[in-house]
Amino acid sequence: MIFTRLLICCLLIFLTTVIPKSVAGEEDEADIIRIVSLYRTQTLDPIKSVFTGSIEAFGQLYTRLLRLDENDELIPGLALRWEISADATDYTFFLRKAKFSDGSPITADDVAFTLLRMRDDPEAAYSETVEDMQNAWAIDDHTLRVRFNSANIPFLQGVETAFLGIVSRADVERRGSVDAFSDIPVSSGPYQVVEWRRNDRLILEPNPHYWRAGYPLNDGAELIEVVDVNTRIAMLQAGEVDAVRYIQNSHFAELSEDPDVVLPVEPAMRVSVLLLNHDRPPFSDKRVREAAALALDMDRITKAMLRGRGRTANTLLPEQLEFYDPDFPGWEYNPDRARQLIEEAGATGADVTINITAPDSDWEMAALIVQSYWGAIGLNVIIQKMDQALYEQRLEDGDYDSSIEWWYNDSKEPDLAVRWALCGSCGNRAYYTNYQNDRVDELVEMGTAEMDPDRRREIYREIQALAFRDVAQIPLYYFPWPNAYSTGIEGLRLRPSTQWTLEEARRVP
Amino acid sequence: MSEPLLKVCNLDVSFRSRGGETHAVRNVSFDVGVGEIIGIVGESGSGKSVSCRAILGLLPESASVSGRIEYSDQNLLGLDTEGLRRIRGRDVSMVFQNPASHLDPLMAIGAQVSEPLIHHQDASPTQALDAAIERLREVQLEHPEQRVNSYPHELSGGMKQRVMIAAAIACGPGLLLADEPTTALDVTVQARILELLKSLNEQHYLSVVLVSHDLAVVAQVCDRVLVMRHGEIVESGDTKQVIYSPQHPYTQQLIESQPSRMTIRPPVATDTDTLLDVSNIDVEFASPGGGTMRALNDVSLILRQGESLGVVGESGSGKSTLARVVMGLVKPKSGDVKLRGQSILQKRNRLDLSVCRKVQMVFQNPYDSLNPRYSVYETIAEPLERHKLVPATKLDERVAELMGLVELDSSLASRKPAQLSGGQCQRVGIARALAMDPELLIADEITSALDVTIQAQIIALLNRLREERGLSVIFISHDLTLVRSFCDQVVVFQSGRIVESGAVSGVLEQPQKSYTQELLLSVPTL
Amino acid sequence: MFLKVGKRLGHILPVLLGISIVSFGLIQLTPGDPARMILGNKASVEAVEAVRERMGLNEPVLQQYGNYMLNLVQGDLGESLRYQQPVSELIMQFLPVTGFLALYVIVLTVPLTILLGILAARNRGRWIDQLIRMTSVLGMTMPVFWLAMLMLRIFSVELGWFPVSGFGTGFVGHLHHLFLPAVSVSIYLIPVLVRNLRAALLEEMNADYVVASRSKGLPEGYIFRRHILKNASLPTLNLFGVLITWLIGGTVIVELVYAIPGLGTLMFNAILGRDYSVIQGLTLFYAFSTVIITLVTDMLSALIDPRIEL
Amino acid sequence: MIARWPKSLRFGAGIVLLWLIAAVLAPWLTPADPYAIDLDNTLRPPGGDWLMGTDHVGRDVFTRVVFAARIDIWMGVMGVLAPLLIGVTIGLFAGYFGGLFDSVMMRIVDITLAFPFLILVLAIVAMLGPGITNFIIALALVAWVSYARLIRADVMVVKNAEYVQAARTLGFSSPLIIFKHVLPNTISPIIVYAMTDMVLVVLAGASLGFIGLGVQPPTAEWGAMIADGQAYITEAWWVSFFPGLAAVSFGIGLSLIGDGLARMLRIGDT
Repeated sequence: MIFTRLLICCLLIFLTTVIPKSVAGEEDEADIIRIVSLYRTQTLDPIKSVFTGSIEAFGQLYTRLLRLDENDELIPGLALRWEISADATDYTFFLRKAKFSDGSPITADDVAFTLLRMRDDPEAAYSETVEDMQNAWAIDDHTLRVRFNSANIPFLQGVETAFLGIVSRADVERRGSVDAFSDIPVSSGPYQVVEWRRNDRLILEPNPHYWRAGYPLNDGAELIEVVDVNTRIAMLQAGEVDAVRYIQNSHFAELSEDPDVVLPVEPAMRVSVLLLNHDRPPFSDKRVREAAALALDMDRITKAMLRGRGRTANTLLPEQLEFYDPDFPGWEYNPDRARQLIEEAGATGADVTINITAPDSDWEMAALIVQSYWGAIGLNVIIQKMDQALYEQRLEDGDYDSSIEWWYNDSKEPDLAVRWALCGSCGNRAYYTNYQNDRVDELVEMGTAEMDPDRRREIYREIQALAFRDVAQIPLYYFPWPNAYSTGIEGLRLRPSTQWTLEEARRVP
Repeated sequence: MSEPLLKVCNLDVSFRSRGGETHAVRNVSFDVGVGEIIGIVGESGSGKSVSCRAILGLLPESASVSGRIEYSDQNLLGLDTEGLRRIRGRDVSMVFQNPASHLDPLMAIGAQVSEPLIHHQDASPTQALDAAIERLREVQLEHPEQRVNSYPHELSGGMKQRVMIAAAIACGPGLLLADEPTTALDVTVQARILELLKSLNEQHYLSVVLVSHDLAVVAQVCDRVLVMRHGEIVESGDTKQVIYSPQHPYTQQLIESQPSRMTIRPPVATDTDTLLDVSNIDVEFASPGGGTMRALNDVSLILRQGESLGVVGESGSGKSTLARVVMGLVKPKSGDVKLRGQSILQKRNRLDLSVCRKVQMVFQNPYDSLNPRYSVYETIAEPLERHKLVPATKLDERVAELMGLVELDSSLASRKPAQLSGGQCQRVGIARALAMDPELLIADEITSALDVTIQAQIIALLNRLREERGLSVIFISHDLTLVRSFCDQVVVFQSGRIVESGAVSGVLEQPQKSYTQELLLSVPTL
Repeated sequence: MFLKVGKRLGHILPVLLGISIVSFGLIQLTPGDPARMILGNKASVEAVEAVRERMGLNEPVLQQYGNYMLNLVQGDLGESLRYQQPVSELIMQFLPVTGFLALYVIVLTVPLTILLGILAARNRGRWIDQLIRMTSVLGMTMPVFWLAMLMLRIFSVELGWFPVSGFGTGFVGHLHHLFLPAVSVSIYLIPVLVRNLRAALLEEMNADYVVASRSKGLPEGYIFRRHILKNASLPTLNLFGVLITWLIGGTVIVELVYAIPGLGTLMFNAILGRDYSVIQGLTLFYAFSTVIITLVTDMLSALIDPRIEL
Repeated sequence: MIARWPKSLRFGAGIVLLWLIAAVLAPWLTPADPYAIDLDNTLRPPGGDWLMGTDHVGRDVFTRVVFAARIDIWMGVMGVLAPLLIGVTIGLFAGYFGGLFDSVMMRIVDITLAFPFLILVLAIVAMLGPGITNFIIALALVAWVSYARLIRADVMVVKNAEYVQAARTLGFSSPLIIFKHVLPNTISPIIVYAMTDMVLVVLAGASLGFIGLGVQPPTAEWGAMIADGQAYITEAWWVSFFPGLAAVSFGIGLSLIGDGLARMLRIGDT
C-alpha cells in the first residue's frame, strides 16, 4: 500500500519533468544572438574597467568617433571626417547627426565630455590615451576640437577603443557618475540594455536610434557568463548559445569534428608571455633570465598549446601591431647554453615559482611544460595555482618569481603596448616585472611624438630588440581568439581588439 | 477441573546465533485453566519470558520453537502469521515489564487502547475510543476522558502499566500473559497493579499467567506456581504447597533467599562515636521545564561508627541524592555534612582524597558502574595505582587480596564487565570501593538489579565486611524487608523529606506515619 | 509556543553577530583587492586608490565594521562593491533559483528515500538490501562535478532531453531546466538519507512497543506505517534538516556545472571578485536560513514527537 | 581476530590495504615517472606501453593513479585526524564540564555550522593560499565542529554513567577521568564517523580541485586528475575514468570499513 503510493509519487515526479519537453517545445525564436563567456561584465561605465568581459559589453553599448572595417582598418564612425594639425597636437572631428538611445541628439559636447571625463575621473581605469590632452571642446554641435600638450600620434587609434565610447553628458550629470551606469545606461551604440542580471547575463536589444541605419541585423543579444569551460561547450553543442568565448586546448579536437561548430582562426592582438620578476633572484640576474628563455623549445610549446592555430612569438609585441618586427630572430632552443648560464650565475637548484590563475587548464598545461624544460636546466620549479584576485595581488606586490600571462592591446597602435608592457617608468613597472631600461623609456616617449612613420618604425624596432635582449619577458606565442561558433549564425566574429561584430551577426536563413 | 484453556506441551525454544544454537527453553509443559492465575517464577535467563512469548509467537526470527501450544483446542504453533494475529489481543493478550518502552511514545494512549478494537472488532475510531475510555476506567485510571489524549511520557509508571493492561483487555481476551508487569514499579504501585490483575481475574473470569522473578509477588496472587531454572521447570504445583514444602533444592534456595527469610544477624554497633553528621541539607535541581525542583528538603541524620543505616523510600524520594551529597558529587544549596566533626563539603570539582579514602560508594547498576573497557584487575588496581596506596611491587598482591575479600575467583581478573554476571560485577564494585580502605560505605540500591539468590549472597558479603572490618554502611533500598534484616537504624524518605527515622525495630515494627505503614503493607512477603 | 519560537530567534542574535565578525575578519585577512578586480590589471594605481577610497576600503578596519553594523541594524545589507547594487536585491535575484532547486531536490529525495529505506530495511541482508547499500556507497563516493558533467554530456548534449544550463521560464520550464541539477544533488543526498532511515527503521523494528503492538494482534503493515515509520522518521528528519541547510549553501559545484544563476554562483563570484559586502550579506543570509531551517525541523519534530519541547 | 570481523569490514579493509600497499610501493609498481611529461605521446589510449593511457601532457595515467594514492591517503588521514583531535578534545571538555566553556564552544560551533562548509573552506584557502596543507588547515578549522558535537552528546550521557561517578568518588583528577574513562567509551561512533568523513574529505579535495584551488600541479591526486581529465572526456575518456575509479574504490573501501566497524561496535545497526 505504502509502496504503491510511493511508486506513484516517483512516477508522477518523473512525468512532470519529462513532459515539459514535449509540451513546452522550443522556446520563442526571435533572432537573438547568444554568446557565452568566461568573462564577466563588471561595469557598464566604459572608463571604469579594462577587464575583457566589460570591454566586450562597452563596445555594444557605446559608439566611438571612429570604427573599424572588416579588415580592421580605421573608418569613419560617429565622426564623418577629421583633420589633424601639422604638429599633431590639434584634432578636429566633424560629427554626423546621431541620437542616443533615449532619443536625444549626440553632440560634440557629449564627445568632449566623454574625453574629459576619462582624463579627469580619478577612477578611470586606463586613461593613457588622453593623459596628455590639454582640452577638448565643442566648436559647434557637430564639430569637436581636441588639443594635446605635445604631438600625439597614437590618439587616432585610441579614440576607436571601447573605453572612449560616447556617453550622454546630460544623463551622467543628471543621474551621477555611478547611477548613470547601473542597470540601464543611455547608450549610443548598436544595443541598449534590457536587463543586466549581474553575475549571470547582460540582455541587450537593438538601440532604435543607432546611427548605422539597418543595424543591428538581429533582434537582440545576450552575453552570458559561465565559469566552467565544459558547460560552455555543452551549451554550444546543445544549441543553447551561438558562440562560445574562450574554449581551451582540451576541446579543439572534439569541436573540430563537430559539423555544427566552426572554429575559425581569429587573430588577436595579444601575446602570451612568461613574466619574470627582475627584482628578485634568481631572475634579477640577466643570465638566468636568458637561460630560462634558451631552455624553452618554443616551437614545441606552441605546437602543444595551440595545435597549429598560432605562431611562436619572436618579439615581445603582438604580431598584429603596427611596427611589429617580423624579421626578428626570436629565441633559439639551446638547453646546453642555458645550463651553462645557470651554472655561471650559480643558480643551479634554485627554487622558482610559476604563478598561474585557476581554474585554467591551458595555463596549467603551459606551466607543466615550462616546468619540465626548466627542470632540465637545473631550476627547481614550483607551480602555484591561485584564484585571480590573489594572483593579481601577488603580481602587483611583486611577490612572485615568474608568471604565465597573456596581454593584449586595444588597438594596432604600439604606443599603448610598450607603455604598458615594457616601459619601467610608465606606472605599471613594465607589467609588474620591474624591468627598467632607461633607453627603452626614452624611446617610448619618442615614439608617442614621432610623426614620421619610418622613424617610428625604427624606434619600435629598437624597443623590441632592447627589451628582447634584456629578457624583459619571455614571449611564448601569438594565439588567436579561441572562440567557437555555431554554423547557424553568420557575421559574428571577435576583432583583434576584443570587440564583437555583433551588430552584423544574424541567423543563417 | 474442566478442560484447560491453554495447554503447553513439551515446549522447546532455541536461538540460532553466529556461535551456534542456544537452548533457552527445554521440554516445558503446563496448562492454564479457565479463570486461573498461574505464576511462573525464575531468575534471569531461566526461560520464563521466552516461554511466555512463545505462546503468542512473539519471539524473534532467530528462534525455533517446537512442541505444542493449544489454546481452546487450537494449536497456536501451527498457525500462520494471520491466524496468530487473530488470536493475539482478541483471545490471548500480553502485558510487558517496562511500560515506558512498550507503549509507542508518539501515539496518544487512547488510540493505543483503541487499536485492538479497531482491528479485531471493526469498530469505528470513535466507537473504539469510547470503549477505550471504558477500559481505562476499568483499570482505574483516573479521569480517562481527559487522559485519552495524553501521551505515554506524561504518565507515571503505574499509569502506563494500567494503560497497557487496558489495551490488553480491550477485546475481552480469555487469557492474559503478564510478563514481569510490576518489576519496574515502586512497591506501593506494584501492590495496586497486582490488586487490579486479581480483580480483573475475578470480574471477567480472566485467566492470567504471571511471570515474575519475585516469588513473593507470585505467591500473593497465584493459584499455582511453576518454578523455572535454566529453561526447565524444576517444580510446579499449588502455591501454598510449593512455598511451604518445596521439593526441589533450587526452590528451597529461592525461598531462603527471600529477604524476609534471610537469616542474617547484623553485628551490633558497639562504638557510639558519631561518624557522619548530616544537617539541614537542601538540594535543588533545575527542572527541565524551567524553574527548580527541590530534591532534598531540610534533611538531617546521624550515623554512628560501625552502624548500618537503612534509607528507604520510593523512586524519586531523594535517597540517591542524599548519597551523592555525602559523596560530594552533588553540591547542596545549604546545610552541612560532617565526618567525625569535620565538614567534608567539596568546593572543587575534584574530590578531596582524604575524604574519599574515608567514604566510598557502591552503585546500583552492576554493569553501568564499571568501565566496560577495563578488566577486573584494572578496575581494582586503578585507585591503588593512582593514589599510590600500595607500592608497585605489592600491587598484584593487594588486588588479589581485595578480590579474595569480595569472594571473587582470581581467574576472573582479566575479564571485562561484559563477560561477568551481575553479581560478579557488583563484587568488583565493592572491591574497588574497599581498595580505598574506607570507614563508611554507601550502598545505593546495590541489589535491586540482581536476582534474589545473588542478592542474598551480596548482603551476606556486606554483613561479613561489617563484622570483620567494622565498616559503617549507609544502605539505600526500596525494599523494606531487606533493610529490616540488615540495618540497625532506618530513615524513611518521602518527596525529599525524612518522614520517619529511628531504630529498625521501632520504625518497621510499629510505624508511626501512614506512609511508612503503606510502604510496609505493600511489600509482598511469603 | 510563540514565546519559545521567539526565544529561539533571540538566541540567534549572538550567533549572527559572531558570524558577522568572523566573516568580516576572514575577508580582511584574504588577500586580493576588490578595486583591482573591477578595474583590471592595466588600471593605474591611482585609479585603484580612488575606487578604494570611494568604497571606504581605506578606512580603519574597525570603522568599516562599525559602519557595516550600523547599516545592518537599520536592515541594510549594504551595496555590492562591484555592481553598486543593494546586496539584498542581488540575493533576491538569485534566491528563487536556489530555493526552487532546494524544493525540487526535496520533492525528488523524500519519496525515493522512504521507498528505498523501507525496501532495504524490510529485506535486510537480502540481495535488494545489498544492492541498495552498494549503490548508495557509489552515489556517495562519486565526485559531484564529475557525475554532473557526465549527465550533462549524456542527457543534454547527446540525447537532448534536458537543457544544459539556466533556470528556464515558467514553472514547467523551471522543472525542466533544474531536473538534472536536482538529480545530481539527490544522487548524493539519497544515499546518506537512506542509510540513516534504514538504520532507524531497523532499530525501531526491534523496539519493545513493536512487540507490544504485535501482541495486540495488529497487522504488520499497520504496525510498520503507524508505529515504526513514524518513530524512525525522527532522526532522518533531523538529518534532512541538516542536509537542507547544506543544500542552500552547498550547491555551488552543481550550480557552476549547470550554469544555474543561484546563490552558490553568486557566492562563488563574490569570493572570486572579493565583493566584500556580498560575501558578508550572503553569509549572514545563510546563517539566518540555517537557523530558520533548524527551527522548522525542530517544530516538525515537536509536531511528530510530543516529548520534544522547542 | 580478523575471522570475527564482519564481512564488510574485511572487504573494506582489504581494499584500503591494497591502496596502502600501492602507495608505499608506488615507485616499484609503476613503469614511469609520475611527473615526466612527454609531448610526443599525449592522450594515448590504454594498452601497449601505457596500461591506462597517457594524459594531455603525455604523463602515464597508471603511474599517476598509483602515486596519487599517497597524496589522497595522506589527505584523507590528515584531513580527518586534525579536526578529529581538535573536535574530540573540545567536545570532551565542553561536555564534561559544561558551564561557560561549554556555552562559548557551542556558540562557536553554531557559528561554524551556519557557515556553508565549502564556502568557508574556499575563503580560508583563498586567505592562506592554495595547496594541500592549507586545505587541511581549512578543513581542521571547519570540520572539528562535527566531531565536537558528536562526542559532546555522548559525553553528556557517559559523564552521568555510574562508572564515571565512581571514578569521581575515587578522587581521580578530571583529566584522568576524561581521558581514561570518558574518552574510551565515547570514541567508537567517532571512529565510524571518521571513516565516512574521510570519503568526504577526499571528495571535498576533488571539488576544490574542480574550482582550481585543490592540490597544486603537477601533484598526482585523484580529484585533480578527474578535474583535469574531464575536459578530454570525449577525446580521451581514460584520463578521468581511471582516477575516478580509484577514488570510488577507495571511497567504497572506507565506507565498508565504516559499516563494518559500526556493526562490530554495535553503533546503530547498519
